[in-house]
Amino acid sequence: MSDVAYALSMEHISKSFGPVQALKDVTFSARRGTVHALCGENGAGKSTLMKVLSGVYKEDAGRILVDGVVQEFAAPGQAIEAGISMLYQELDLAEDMTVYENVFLGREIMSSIPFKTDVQAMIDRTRALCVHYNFAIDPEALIRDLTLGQCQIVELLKALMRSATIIVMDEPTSSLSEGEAENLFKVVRALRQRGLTIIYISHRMEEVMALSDDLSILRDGEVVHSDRTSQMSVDDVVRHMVGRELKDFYPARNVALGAVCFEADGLASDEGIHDVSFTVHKGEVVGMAGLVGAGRTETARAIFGVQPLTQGSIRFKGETLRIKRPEQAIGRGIALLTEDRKRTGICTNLPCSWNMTLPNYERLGMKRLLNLSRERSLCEALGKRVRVKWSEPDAPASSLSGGNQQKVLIARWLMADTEFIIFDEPTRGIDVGAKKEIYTIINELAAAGKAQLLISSELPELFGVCDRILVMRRGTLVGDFITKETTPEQVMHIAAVEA
Amino acid sequence: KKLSSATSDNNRQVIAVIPKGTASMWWEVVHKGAAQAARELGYDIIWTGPEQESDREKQIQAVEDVMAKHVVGIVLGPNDFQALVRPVEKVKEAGIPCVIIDSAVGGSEDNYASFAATDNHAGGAAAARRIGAVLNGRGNVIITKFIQNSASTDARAAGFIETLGDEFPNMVIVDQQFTLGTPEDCRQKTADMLLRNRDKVDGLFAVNHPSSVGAFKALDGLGLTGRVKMVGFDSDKVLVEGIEAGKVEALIVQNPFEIGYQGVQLVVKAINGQSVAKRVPIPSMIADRDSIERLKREHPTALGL
Amino acid sequence: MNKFAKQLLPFCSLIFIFSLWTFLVPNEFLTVTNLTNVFSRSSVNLIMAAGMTFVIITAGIDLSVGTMMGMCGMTGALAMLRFSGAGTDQISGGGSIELTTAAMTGGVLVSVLTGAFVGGINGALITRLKLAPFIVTLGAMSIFRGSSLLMNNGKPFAVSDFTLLDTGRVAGVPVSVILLVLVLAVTGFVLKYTRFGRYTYAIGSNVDTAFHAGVNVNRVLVSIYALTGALVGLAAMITTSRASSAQPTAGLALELDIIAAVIIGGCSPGGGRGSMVGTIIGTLLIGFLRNGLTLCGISTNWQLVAIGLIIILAVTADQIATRRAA
Amino acid sequence: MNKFAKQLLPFCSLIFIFSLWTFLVPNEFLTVTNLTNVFSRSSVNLIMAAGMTFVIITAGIDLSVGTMMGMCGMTGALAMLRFSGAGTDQISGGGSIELTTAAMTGGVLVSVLTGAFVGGINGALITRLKLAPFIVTLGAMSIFRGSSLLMNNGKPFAVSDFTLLDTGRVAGVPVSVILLVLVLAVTGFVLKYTRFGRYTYAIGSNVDTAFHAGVNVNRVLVSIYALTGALVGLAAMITTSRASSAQPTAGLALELDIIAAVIIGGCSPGGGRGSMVGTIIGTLLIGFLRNGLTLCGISTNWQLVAIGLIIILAVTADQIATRRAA
Ligand SMILES: Nc1ncnc2c1ncn2[C@@H]1O[C@H](COP(=O)(O)OP(=O)(O)OP(=O)(O)O)[C@@H](O)[C@H]1O
Ligand SMILES: Nc1ncnc2c1ncn2[C@@H]1O[C@H](COP(=O)(O)OP(=O)(O)OP(=O)(O)O)[C@@H](O)[C@H]1O
Ligand SMILES: [Mg+2]
Ligand SMILES: [Mg+2]
Repeated sequence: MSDVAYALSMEHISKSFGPVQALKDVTFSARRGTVHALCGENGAGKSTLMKVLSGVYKEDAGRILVDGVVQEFAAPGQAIEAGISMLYQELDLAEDMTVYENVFLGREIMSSIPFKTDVQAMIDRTRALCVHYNFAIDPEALIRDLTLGQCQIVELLKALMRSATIIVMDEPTSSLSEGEAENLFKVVRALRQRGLTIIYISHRMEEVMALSDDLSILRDGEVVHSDRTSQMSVDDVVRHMVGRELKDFYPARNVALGAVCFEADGLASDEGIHDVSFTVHKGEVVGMAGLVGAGRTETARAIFGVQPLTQGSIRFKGETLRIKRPEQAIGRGIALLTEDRKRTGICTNLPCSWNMTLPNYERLGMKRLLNLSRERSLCEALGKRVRVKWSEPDAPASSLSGGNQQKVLIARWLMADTEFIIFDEPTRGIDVGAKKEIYTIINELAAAGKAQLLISSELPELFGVCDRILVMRRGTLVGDFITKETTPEQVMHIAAVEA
Repeated sequence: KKLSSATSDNNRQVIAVIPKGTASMWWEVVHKGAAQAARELGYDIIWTGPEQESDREKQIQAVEDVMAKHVVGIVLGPNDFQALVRPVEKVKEAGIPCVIIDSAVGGSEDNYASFAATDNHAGGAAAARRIGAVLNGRGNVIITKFIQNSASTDARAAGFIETLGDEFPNMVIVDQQFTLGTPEDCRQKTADMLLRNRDKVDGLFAVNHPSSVGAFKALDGLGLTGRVKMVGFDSDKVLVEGIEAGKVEALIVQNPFEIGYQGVQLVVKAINGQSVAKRVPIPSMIADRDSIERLKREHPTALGL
Repeated sequence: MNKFAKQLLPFCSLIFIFSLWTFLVPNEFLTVTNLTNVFSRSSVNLIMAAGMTFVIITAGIDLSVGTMMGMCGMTGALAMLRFSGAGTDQISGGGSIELTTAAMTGGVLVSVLTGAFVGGINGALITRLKLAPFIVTLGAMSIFRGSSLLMNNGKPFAVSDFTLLDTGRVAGVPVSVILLVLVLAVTGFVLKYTRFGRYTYAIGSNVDTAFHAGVNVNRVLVSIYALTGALVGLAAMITTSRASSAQPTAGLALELDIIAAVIIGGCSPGGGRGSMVGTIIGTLLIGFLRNGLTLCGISTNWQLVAIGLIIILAVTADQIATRRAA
Repeated sequence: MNKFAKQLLPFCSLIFIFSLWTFLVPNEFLTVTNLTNVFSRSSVNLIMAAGMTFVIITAGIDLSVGTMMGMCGMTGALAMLRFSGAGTDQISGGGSIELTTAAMTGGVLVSVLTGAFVGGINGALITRLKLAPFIVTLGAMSIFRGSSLLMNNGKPFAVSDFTLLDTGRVAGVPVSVILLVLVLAVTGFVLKYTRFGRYTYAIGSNVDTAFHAGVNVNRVLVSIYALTGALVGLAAMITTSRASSAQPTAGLALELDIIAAVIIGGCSPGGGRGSMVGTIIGTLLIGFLRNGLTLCGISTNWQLVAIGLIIILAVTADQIATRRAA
């Protein structure tokens, strides 16, 4: 151990992408053996700063000191050598390979035979690590077959195996359920105990406050505040991030429920859900809670026609529907904001405006021919409503930060103006300011008489926004509560405990 | 030592005839001639080969494959002078009589019984004399050639060039291009040659069927028929109509039926141990305005009709 | 701005090639005959490239277009002969048969429909069985070549009366040019200004997203491969007319030329990018390049080298421009 | 289990084809001469397919291997002639020249190095300029074909003394077979058991992940294309020896055969999946299929159709098996 207090210092870092200056003279330092949180709105530059650190981007100006020593990272390999490991915001795994192959990629254990890797040793070490940290992951499973949450854990395994001294986590909990997240926090605390430095990026204020020792806040590519976490309140943080007060985080709603809009009766599919029955009224927001793998996403997929129903029926506005493809669902007035933005949400290299209008041509009266100027003005208006930070609606989606891409997708389904909307983790990766805007939008939709199903792994969000909360466990519905008549503890208990 | 000879259902012995390429009208007429001879002599034939005349490796494989089938004789139109040397040697080692038709093959002459082909060099020479005569011994000529390294068309071009040089000292070959072998490419290359030497070209020689068709179409498209005297090699309906309309000066036509017929005749003689001539030239004919009516009556297949 | 720059580049290359030849061989290059010639010989490639543009934007590929052209040509020519009342012997004998106008029109239709049909089968295999376009069309390539060779035992069909798409004119304009302009205008419009065009891009960019956004991916893809096939059928008839005969080996290796043209024009093999204007420029670039090289007296062999270099240079320049713009 | 099933399928197809021919044409098929023949003619394809396997696993493609083979053959043969002291006139005359053993060995080396060099350039263009492998190797294809035709004005080089890789034997085993076994063993080992192999899969599966994990992506890719080139150079020498001459147009359209074999063997064009055993089976499958069809007296034209169908069937079966297993 060197006697420099700071494990990491980034000094006067600047970075531009063409005309966009993502980082402006950013300086921040992380003390050894602490958890240092980075907060900021979507597009503030958090991921960019960390990619500079991990050698993915080359900074335009500034320098990086690790343990007080100036380092140059031309490629990620060098950063890894210097003990910096990164969990990227977007999944970063080789899907055709197994867990252990991913964990050891670039750091393979060699056997006594020249050039030959030692497969068994790698499997054993991976398994040992899983056992040690209490992860239920098969080292020989293919990444392709894992859920998003499990993938996130593999990312963590990768970092742990590299015996890093600094681990960067870019929104690690965004795809984990509460239980999984708790486990992660345990790991993070254990690592801090062992003297590692963790840089932790998250939009979930509660976990940031609970976990971090220090906190730095970025706004528009600049560090606007940096302090001990204990010296700050959530409101302080939010004020620095957004530049204003955020009152009434979960705005009140006063909407009288209308007629039954959507009815699921005994749904089952080959993805492991069975006996899922519930109703959603017009103007109602129904939440859905559950652990990873509980089958919430699968329920949404079955309703939306992605995975065919093997049993059960769907009634919508009094009519029994047979939906075989999303096309039909959308045509009937059902929308699904999917949980996996990168795989099923966005067309990365296409303009944001095209992404917004993609499912909506029919509704916009562009059944065959497009009206480009109308498209543009519509997109501009909606972009403003959800506060997307873009250079123009025709900018490719890839030039937006993760959270802003999510906003584009929300705008897409607002444009669709369907009677029933399923949001699967809509606030994943979204900053607090935007979250509040989304809750406001949900309220507006409810007031307009839309029925909504909100799948979320954040209990406070469910409790803040929903009229009713459904709980799923192992592919089936195990609870249906009026929000006011239940508690988070009760929901957690039902979601986790075996019947 | 052979295990058994390949026999067909009616117990007749089998001769393999391997064309340069199966995808051509010309070789199909060779096929007819070969079939006719086989019928007369009481043999069956296998007709197999690459579809592309440029596919040497497939033809080598075809030779190997028919050897595995224990044919009693092979008639081969080699599509490459060099590449087929070793296969022909292997045929010789296996004791199977072999007759080469249409194009020559390298290596020792002892490897095969006989070589029956159009005298391509003489055909090219005849074309040169025709163009020389009609242009009165002066003017510029272009040549639309076929793919590179094809022995028969190379020999025609060589015969043409040598004869023109020897007998018509005032004539110049201003351009000559190889092609990819399709009529379309021959057409494009010819058109480009004509455009490049604008108003300077007086004569055109095309070395085989695709190049003749392509060249004719190029002339026609640019409105140069009649002004540029064209002598082609091989024939079909379009070209025959061209002769009749005075747009094509002459065509040197081979006798593919005779080549196939002679090929099988010769290989049967060799199978029976009779002596055969090493070189059997098959004469070509000149089709022009004077001879076209007669040829249409007597040799419609040779005219591709 | 960005988009503009992207199309500017291939356009500049085209201008550059054009100026180069004008400078080097002005008397030969800048003549009406020569330019008409290049356009008319590029027409076949342009028509096929229009379809390939859609295919490549969906991140697909169609390796079968070359041999499909051979097969459509043979089918169309056979139909012409049959419709004109020719018997089997007459046809396989390769003898000359008088063709009626109705028979020729019918033949063109048959060729286009054949192309659309087999293209549709390609598309169906790709979508229903979830096979890679590369491998389906590689297999189809072989099947089409075999089929067209089988149709008349490897021999061509002679249709010397079918001059409509070679020398035929309407109001002084070659029929083939009219067809070409029509095809480019319609496909260009569809790609840019219709929902179908947007779906094409979305599928190429992220097929799962397109599916979840309600795009009937299978139907769009099958339509695209069928459209490409239909255009190949049309191109086949132009080639047949130009050669006075349908050649079973027509279109040999043509797929590579077409794909190269489309990619030079700015389509990315990864899908989601490209435009019809780019494709037109890319195709003409190759056409003018070949033409000028021949006019300069460069041999076929050097031409091969030059064209290979140009292909690589064009995409390199494009890549650098894109990176700079980003 | 899953993995095992995946390789079982092409293997079963191979067994099936083998049994079919044994049943249909036992006298012709099951002879030592015939089987040896199929193996030795497949050896060229196998060697090239070994390299292509790496390329396709990285989600790349190399369309230039066919014409590269022609060029390497010409270069190697030219080197043999030069090393044997032949003058320029003698060489271009095409006369037969006595070759020394040293000259022949040198020629083989030159061919392999030429392949490695130009393959490396392909790789460098793909990695440094971030160009699509499809387009780089398409351009290279044209350049190589032009270059080999230019080398002796379209004529072949005769090297009739160079029989080593055709009939040459060591301890009774053909030298070409020894080389083949060596190549397959080494490449198979590298792919399956070494770091380099792992990186190959990782790049094909997710190039960003590989990069983030510190894999020197560019170096691995350049090595893979160079390796493929070197193997093409070796294959070129076997072909040259078999034909007693180096043909400038050798390897025509061979790339498609090779790619088809590799994909039939279970490599996915999307990258990240495949194995050397699969490639061997895929290549032999095509080899035996062709051979048997010929022995059964099926015409070349029907063979084309059959092979196209088999390609599609093979991947369909593979796809269904994969889906069932998943
Ligand atoms: N590759 C890129 N090309 C162009 N602009 C980019 C690129 N990556 C990021 N940017 C821009 O840089 C800015 C910072 O993005 P960054 O991804 O660092 O934000 P972030 O703080 O991580 O946001 P989020 O919370 O949404 O993940 C944004 O304005 C974004 O649009
Ligand atoms: N630990 C595990 N081992 C094996 N399979 C699992 C595991 N966890 C989940 N699965 C499978 O993954 C599928 C569900 O994954 P997913 O995480 O998408 O569910 P979910 O209910 O949508 O949860 P969330 O929305 O919180 O991600 C289920 O079909 C389940 O069988
Ligand atoms: Mg981010
Ligand atoms: Mg989920």
